[in-house]
Amino acid sequence: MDWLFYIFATITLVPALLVAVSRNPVSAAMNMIVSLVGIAALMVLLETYFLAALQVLVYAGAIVVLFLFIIMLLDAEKAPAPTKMRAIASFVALGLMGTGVYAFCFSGLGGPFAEISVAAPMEDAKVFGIELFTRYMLPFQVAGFMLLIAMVGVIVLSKDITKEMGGTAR
Amino acid sequence: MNELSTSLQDLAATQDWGALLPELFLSIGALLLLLFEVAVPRVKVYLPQVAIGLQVLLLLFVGSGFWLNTTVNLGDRELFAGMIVQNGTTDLLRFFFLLCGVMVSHLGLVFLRRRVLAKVEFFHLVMIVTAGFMLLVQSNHFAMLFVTLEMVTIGFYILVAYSRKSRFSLEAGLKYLITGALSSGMMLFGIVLLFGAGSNPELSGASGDPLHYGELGNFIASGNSDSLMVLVGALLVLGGLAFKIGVVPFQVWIPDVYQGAPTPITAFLAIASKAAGVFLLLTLLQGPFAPLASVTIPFLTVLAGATMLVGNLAALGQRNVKRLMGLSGVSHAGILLMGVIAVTQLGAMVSVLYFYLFVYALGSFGVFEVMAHVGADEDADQDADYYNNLLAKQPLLGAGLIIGVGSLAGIPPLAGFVAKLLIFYAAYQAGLYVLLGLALFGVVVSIYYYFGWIRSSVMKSPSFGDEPLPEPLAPAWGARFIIYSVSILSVILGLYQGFFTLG
Amino acid sequence: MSVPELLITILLSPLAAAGLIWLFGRKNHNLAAGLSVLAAGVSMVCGLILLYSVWDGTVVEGMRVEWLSLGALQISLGFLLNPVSALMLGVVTFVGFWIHVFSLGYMQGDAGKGRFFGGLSIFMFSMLGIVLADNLFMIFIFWELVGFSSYMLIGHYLTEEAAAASKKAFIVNRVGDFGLLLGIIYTYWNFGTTDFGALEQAIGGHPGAVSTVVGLLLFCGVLGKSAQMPLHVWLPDAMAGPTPISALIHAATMVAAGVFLLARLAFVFTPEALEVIAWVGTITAVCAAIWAFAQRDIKKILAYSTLSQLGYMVAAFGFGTLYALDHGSSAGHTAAAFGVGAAMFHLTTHAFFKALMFLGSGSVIHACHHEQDIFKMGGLLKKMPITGITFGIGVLAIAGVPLLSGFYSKDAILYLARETNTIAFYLLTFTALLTATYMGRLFFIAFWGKAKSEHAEHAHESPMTMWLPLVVLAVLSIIGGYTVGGPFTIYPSSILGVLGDSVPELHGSDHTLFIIISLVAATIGLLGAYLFYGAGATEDRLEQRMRPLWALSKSRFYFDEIYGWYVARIQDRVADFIDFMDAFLIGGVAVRGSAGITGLFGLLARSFHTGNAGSYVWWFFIGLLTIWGFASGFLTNLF
Amino acid sequence: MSSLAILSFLDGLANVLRSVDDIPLINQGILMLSVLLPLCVAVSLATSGTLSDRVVRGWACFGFLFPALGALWLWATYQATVSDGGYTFELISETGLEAFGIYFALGLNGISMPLFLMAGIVGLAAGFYAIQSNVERKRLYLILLLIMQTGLMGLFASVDVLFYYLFHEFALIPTFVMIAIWGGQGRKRVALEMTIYLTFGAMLTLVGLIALYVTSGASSFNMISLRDALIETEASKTIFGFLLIGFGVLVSLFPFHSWAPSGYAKAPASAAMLHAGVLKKFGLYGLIQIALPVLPTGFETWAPVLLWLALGNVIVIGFVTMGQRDLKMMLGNASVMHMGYAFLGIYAYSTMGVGGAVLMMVAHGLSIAVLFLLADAISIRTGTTEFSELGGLGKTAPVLMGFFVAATMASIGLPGFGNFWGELSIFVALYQGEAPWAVIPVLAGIVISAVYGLRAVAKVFFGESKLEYTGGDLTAKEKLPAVILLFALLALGFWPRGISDNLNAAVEAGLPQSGITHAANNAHPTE
Amino acid sequence: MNIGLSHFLFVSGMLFAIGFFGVLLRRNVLVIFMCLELMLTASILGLVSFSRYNATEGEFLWSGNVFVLFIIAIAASEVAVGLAIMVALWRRRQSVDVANHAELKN
Repeated sequence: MDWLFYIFATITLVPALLVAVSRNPVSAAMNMIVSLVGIAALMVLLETYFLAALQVLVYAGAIVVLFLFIIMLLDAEKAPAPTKMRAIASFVALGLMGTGVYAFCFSGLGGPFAEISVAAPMEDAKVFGIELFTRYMLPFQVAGFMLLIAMVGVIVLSKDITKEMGGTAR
Repeated sequence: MNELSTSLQDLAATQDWGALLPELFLSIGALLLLLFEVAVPRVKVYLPQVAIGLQVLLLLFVGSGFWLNTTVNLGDRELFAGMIVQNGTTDLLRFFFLLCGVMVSHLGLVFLRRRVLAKVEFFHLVMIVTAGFMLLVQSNHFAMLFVTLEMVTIGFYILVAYSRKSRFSLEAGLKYLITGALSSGMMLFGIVLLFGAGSNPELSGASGDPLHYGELGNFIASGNSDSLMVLVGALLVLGGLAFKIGVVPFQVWIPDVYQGAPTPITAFLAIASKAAGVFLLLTLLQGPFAPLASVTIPFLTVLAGATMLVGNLAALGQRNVKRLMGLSGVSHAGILLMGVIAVTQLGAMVSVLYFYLFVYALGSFGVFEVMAHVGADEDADQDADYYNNLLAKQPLLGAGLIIGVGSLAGIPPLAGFVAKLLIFYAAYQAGLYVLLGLALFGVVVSIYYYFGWIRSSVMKSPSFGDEPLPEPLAPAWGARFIIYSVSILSVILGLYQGFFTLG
Repeated sequence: MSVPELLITILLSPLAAAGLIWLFGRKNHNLAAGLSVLAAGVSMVCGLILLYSVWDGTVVEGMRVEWLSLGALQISLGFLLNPVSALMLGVVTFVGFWIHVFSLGYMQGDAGKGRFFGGLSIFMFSMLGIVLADNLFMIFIFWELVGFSSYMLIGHYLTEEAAAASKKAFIVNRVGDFGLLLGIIYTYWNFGTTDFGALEQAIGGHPGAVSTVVGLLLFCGVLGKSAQMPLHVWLPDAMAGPTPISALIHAATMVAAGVFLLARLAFVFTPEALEVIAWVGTITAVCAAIWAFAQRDIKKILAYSTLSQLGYMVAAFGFGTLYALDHGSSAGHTAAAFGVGAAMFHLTTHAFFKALMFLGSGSVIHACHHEQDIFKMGGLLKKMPITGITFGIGVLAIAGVPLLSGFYSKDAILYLARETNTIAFYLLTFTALLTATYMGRLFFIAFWGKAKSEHAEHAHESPMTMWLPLVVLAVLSIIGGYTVGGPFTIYPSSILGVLGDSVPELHGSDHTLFIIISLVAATIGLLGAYLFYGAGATEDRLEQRMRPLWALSKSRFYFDEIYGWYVARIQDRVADFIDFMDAFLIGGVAVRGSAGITGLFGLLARSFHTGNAGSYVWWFFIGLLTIWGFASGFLTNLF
Repeated sequence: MSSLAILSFLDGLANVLRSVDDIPLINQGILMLSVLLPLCVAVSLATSGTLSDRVVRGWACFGFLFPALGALWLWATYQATVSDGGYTFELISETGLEAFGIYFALGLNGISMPLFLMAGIVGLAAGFYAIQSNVERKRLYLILLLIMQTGLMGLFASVDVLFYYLFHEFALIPTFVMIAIWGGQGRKRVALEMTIYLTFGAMLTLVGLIALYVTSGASSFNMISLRDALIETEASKTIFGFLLIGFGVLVSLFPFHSWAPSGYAKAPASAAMLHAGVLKKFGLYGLIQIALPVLPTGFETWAPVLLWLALGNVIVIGFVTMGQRDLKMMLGNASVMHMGYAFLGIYAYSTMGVGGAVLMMVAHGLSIAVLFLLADAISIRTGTTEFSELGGLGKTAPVLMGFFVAATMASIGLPGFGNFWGELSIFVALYQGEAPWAVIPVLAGIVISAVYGLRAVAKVFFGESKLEYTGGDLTAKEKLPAVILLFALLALGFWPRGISDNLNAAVEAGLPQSGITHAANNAHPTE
Repeated sequence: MNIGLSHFLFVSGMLFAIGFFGVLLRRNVLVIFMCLELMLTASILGLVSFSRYNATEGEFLWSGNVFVLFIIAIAASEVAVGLAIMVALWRRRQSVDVANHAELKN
């Protein structure tokens, strides 16, 4: 199954890089979808099917689509290319971070990594739900409120109430 | 299956919603506000006052309970399966955040009175964010921490960009969004690394739920304090908190966002966000990260020094008082950080920090209350010249400003002096001589800009630029009450600190 | 009244008068004058009583009051009345009183009359303090006070000239006091006390107990007060003050304080110190006499003669004490007695005739509507007979004509000089000659011949308050030198009994020699003056005929020029320079500079906040690097 | 005879008054009140609504009068026999910071008593002068002055080191504000510079005090308990350095003086009087009361530096003063110069020297205050303080001239005024120390001060007047404060024992001999 | 060599790095925002792989997976609010270039 991992890793990382470098937001969004799907695939490799599905649905399905809508709405012009200075600096930064990550993972810096144990119990949606509604009750509620204020916020930010206030826009 | 049910039962035993009464009250109240706004439009006009009334009631309730020591001294109480922990300190801070909520709401009242903006939602958001803060300081589990933190942050994204008519406000929102999301991304990655390390069966003391402070602490304590994964994770988390406090190099957003945000939200950011950050920093440093002191302390020391320098120096030439508050807030963050380091090293005198936070809040609220009255229609540009001769135009505002700024500058006999003194005292005992030197330099520099502000408020100096300066509003009874009480408290706390069982 | 009470009364009555005048007398001039004169009178009476009471040379140790006690520093005020101080007391109070009386007339209708008399009383108070003091600290206190009151009185007229003169007087005196105080401190730490009695115990008898330095330091005070070279410059300028002041302070009493201090401290000086002192006195005497020739202002002439006479006194002290030490008759006090005796003797007589002449000049000036140039006077002898005659007596006395007081005292000095140092003796004799000459010049030009200005034309005798003191003082300048033994035992065992046998007696050949010397000097001088200048000359013949000599005298050896050059060229410039450096280096570079640098860093720090969120994220990258650095340990190791 | 009578009479009077001390509560109450009453008056003035001008003046007058009278009363009833220079009238209350050893404690000893009295008198004079002056926004002016007054009284009355510091700042802040509002030309810059400079000094001092407390391991910031905890470690050198420089800045020790002259020149009269006269003594007082008793070894190390800097004050600033062309600037520099004498007294490290320094502080406080007062009166009449434009004022205002001459004479150390005793005992004490040669340059100082003092008098009052003078002579209301101050100076000059008797014991107690080779201290001459 | 935890960590780490890189590089607000989302998903991947690999016989590491759920929710709401702000800002000044939103400075 190694080759699967490499394929998925590739279709995760390369589109991600394209997201970062492509000057056209639309293609960036497209690449992002691909990358997210790749992540979902990696989750499948990790036998975390439920979350993988969630990932595809919510992220690829909802969030990025939202991005696309907005991009279309703002008929996004091509943002000007970054200055050469900035580009070089960014790539240097990427190089630094890459080497850091590589050293962390493959030169044993990150300390011992556990081997996968086949005997471990499988992910189970039911227990997942139980956990969510017992131990994680409180964060769950908080997350709910978070979504609520997000909604309220979106309304507040986008709704012009000048008319109904009878005032004039300042 | 039945062991599951038993586990369910003893979990349910810990789910004591009664312990979260204030938070529930706030959030449900917030919901009701929205409900009434939609359902009965007639009462819409009174809802802001209602909201404030509710919060004041809650404040009195909690405060009474707090002063009557009913909730204090019960020791640590882990609730909701260890998601949160409650003790005297968290109660104190919850009270503190309720206070902030009330103040901010009142500021919002003053602020919104002059603007065509959605009113009720503002109070709704403020109340929920306040509740979020109150939960944040109680959180005992990284999941809880991160979720509440994000809730608060998102609330702030909205509030900062709240006055959607002003491009400054929106720009500030954008900047806060980018930097905030970036910092929370880093923090999240740190949490992930901690999780990974803590649950690693190869390592001794691996736990099933390493996101829980206690278990993580045990894990790190059992000989993993030098694991790179742990260190990177811990420092990333601290970095995320440093962003909230406004510590170099994560301070860049502060001046812009403070300037662009509506004045009440600037106050909210400056006080509540900073306080929460400092408190979390302290809990983590004294809790799970305690064994990492050999790394975290130098790290924070460097940050603190840089913060005090940058904050004060950058504030030197400021004419816009909102930016000034921001940058001076950065320097205060540096002093607080120094206090945190000292307290962690001494393992004592924690109360010094809370005293400083409280005094800082008093001073800042006094100043912001004045700013809310002086500010122009475009909230973002508050020039120091607006304050020319304020003492003569509006004596109360002038006096409030002088006392507030004086307390922030640490001028005796105001409370700010004692607060600074105690922090320096702790720092000296902890032997942080370099930081102390920087702090003193900072104080001397800070006198420059603070004094300039005070001076312009007592002198009538010719205002440059031909456009007439905005006339300060006359404070209504609420504002008068707040200014009076805040100023008097600042003076009294400077002379007598008995209320705080310090030491 | 017992002796202590008398002492207290003497000292405090002028002070009380001054206080009352300060309170009430500033407007009410006559009240002020009355109070002041009354106080002076009281002091005079008490002073004379005391003089009589210690006639037989008894010493009264007045009671001590501890004034300040700070750790090891014990400063007490007390009185010491011995013959010397008693004599001084008598002179000061007596002359002082008559000058008070004279001022009544002279200051009539002056705007600041009240202030003037207040000053007079303060001066009397301080002067008497010096006379009665029993330790050096107390002397220093009143020493300063005397300087202050002379400052006030010189500056009385509030003109630029007065300002300059008074300032000069005070500062020059301060320069002297600098040394004096240094000497006092040295004395205090080396002998543990500054009481004269105790000091004498500590020092007297064993020479070498005290170094030459301390003597010279203390002598600095004398240089200042008694206007010896090189600190003499203030005295001629001090004539800017009202004439009674010139008479009282700058002729009779204050300038004599220096000599008095020498007398008090006679036992302190080592032979080397005495040499210096004697020579300073001699040189001052000669030079001042020379300078007197080029002066036209009547008061200036008198001032220079005062300088010269003071030189005599100082020289007398020096030579006399040396003489006594050589012929060490006995140890301690009496060993120094010849010097003291001669100096005090001349001090007394000089006080009489110099006060007399100053008051005379005052009355002349008063009569001539403040015309002070002698070449604009003339013929006053007829217009103002009393003044003229009394002035003439004074001239004769100072010239040393036998049978007048000056004669005795001067001869005693010349004798001592000859016994110890021949050169000095010739110089002093020459000075005597010069003195006779320029005094003759003054008298003939101003009083003989006919009037040379309409002011002098319309001059007329002064009122009684002014001529009465003249008469009294004239009488004293005649009999002042006589002894109890009557006028014809020419070489007195002493003036009055008080000085005991401390004035040298002459016998045999010295006897005749000195009559001849002084006779010759006086006659040559006066005659020469008469022949050379002629009666009532309108122009200074010396200037016309012997210009080089005149110029030499006129130059006053450039002392004032040198001091002026120092002040203007050195002191002020140094002050300005240091002021500039202070403002520039400390205030500017150090303080503002650091502030400016801080400000620059402030600009730098501000420039971080470019406002572009795209640049802000780089700060987060720096943060990431820092975190990695600390986590991976190579930054941590820096700590 | 009669002088004996006077003295015995005074002693008898003192005894009568001392008998009152048997009921200490009264005196403690008076002490407390004379510290806090001005503040209360200020607050009442600030909070009450519109008042008639007369009410404001009378009320403020009361606020200034009480501390002065209280201080006089306490001075009269003060027990000269407080052995080992301890404190009397002590009262201590809690602040909630007991854990940090901070109490609110008032009390007086032989050193603080005279300064306390001086603060009261100068405050009274400054208050009267302010009340009769016609500044705009007078009420605010008076309020700030009253606040200053509380700070000044408390500064010398407080036994707790931190409250001592706090009172100092309490008095300092109003100065800045007053300069900023009522200051002269270029007040903005001056006020700012002064503020920052003094904050710098205050911060150093604060650190020094904290370090002192921490390293001494004393039980509280109370001066008495600090004195018991003598520090002889290496640390004491560092701490003394902090204190010396910090206090030095506040007292305008030589290289740190540049704030003072311009600050005083620009400040309104009353503020200058209070600051130059009283507040400036803070640092010297701190050195005497805190630094010397606790840090003898530190002093030992720093003594040479102190000597040279103080000489810098006397000589360098002396010349600077000669170079001034403006009356107020000259006065400011003069006060800087005279601080050098006090420092030298401290350097001598003997009862004589330190006691002389205290005398000097008291007398200088009075004299510089009256000088600033008169300078202001002059500038009111002439509209300028430039020597080049002044002259001939003596004819139009003889009384003013008399007062000014008297004040000048006092400040240049004429006998009969208090300054003389201070200077004299400092000179004498200096000779005894390690550097007797220092006496020579220091004595040169008396000539220098004579030069500039008399130059000022000559330029202002003598000669012909160059411009129109208005206002004539001193008015009675202006005279009153000047008379108060001059009278105090004369009293001190004629009866220094009124202070010095209580001084000895207290100073002795404050000069630990352990590890001091510095001065052959308190050795009686020739022993 | 066979695939271990380190490989998955490498992927997630690189995702984080690339996201950060994009934030550093790009000027288009929307793209910056996308990159921020990438950083979040990097953490998600990390969590999942950790909870898979560190699981032992006894129990499955639930905390990791549940946390993932919260992260997704957070990401969603963050995006919603963020995009709303951007739209509002775009209404004021027709630009999504972050460099054009720099009026608050110094």
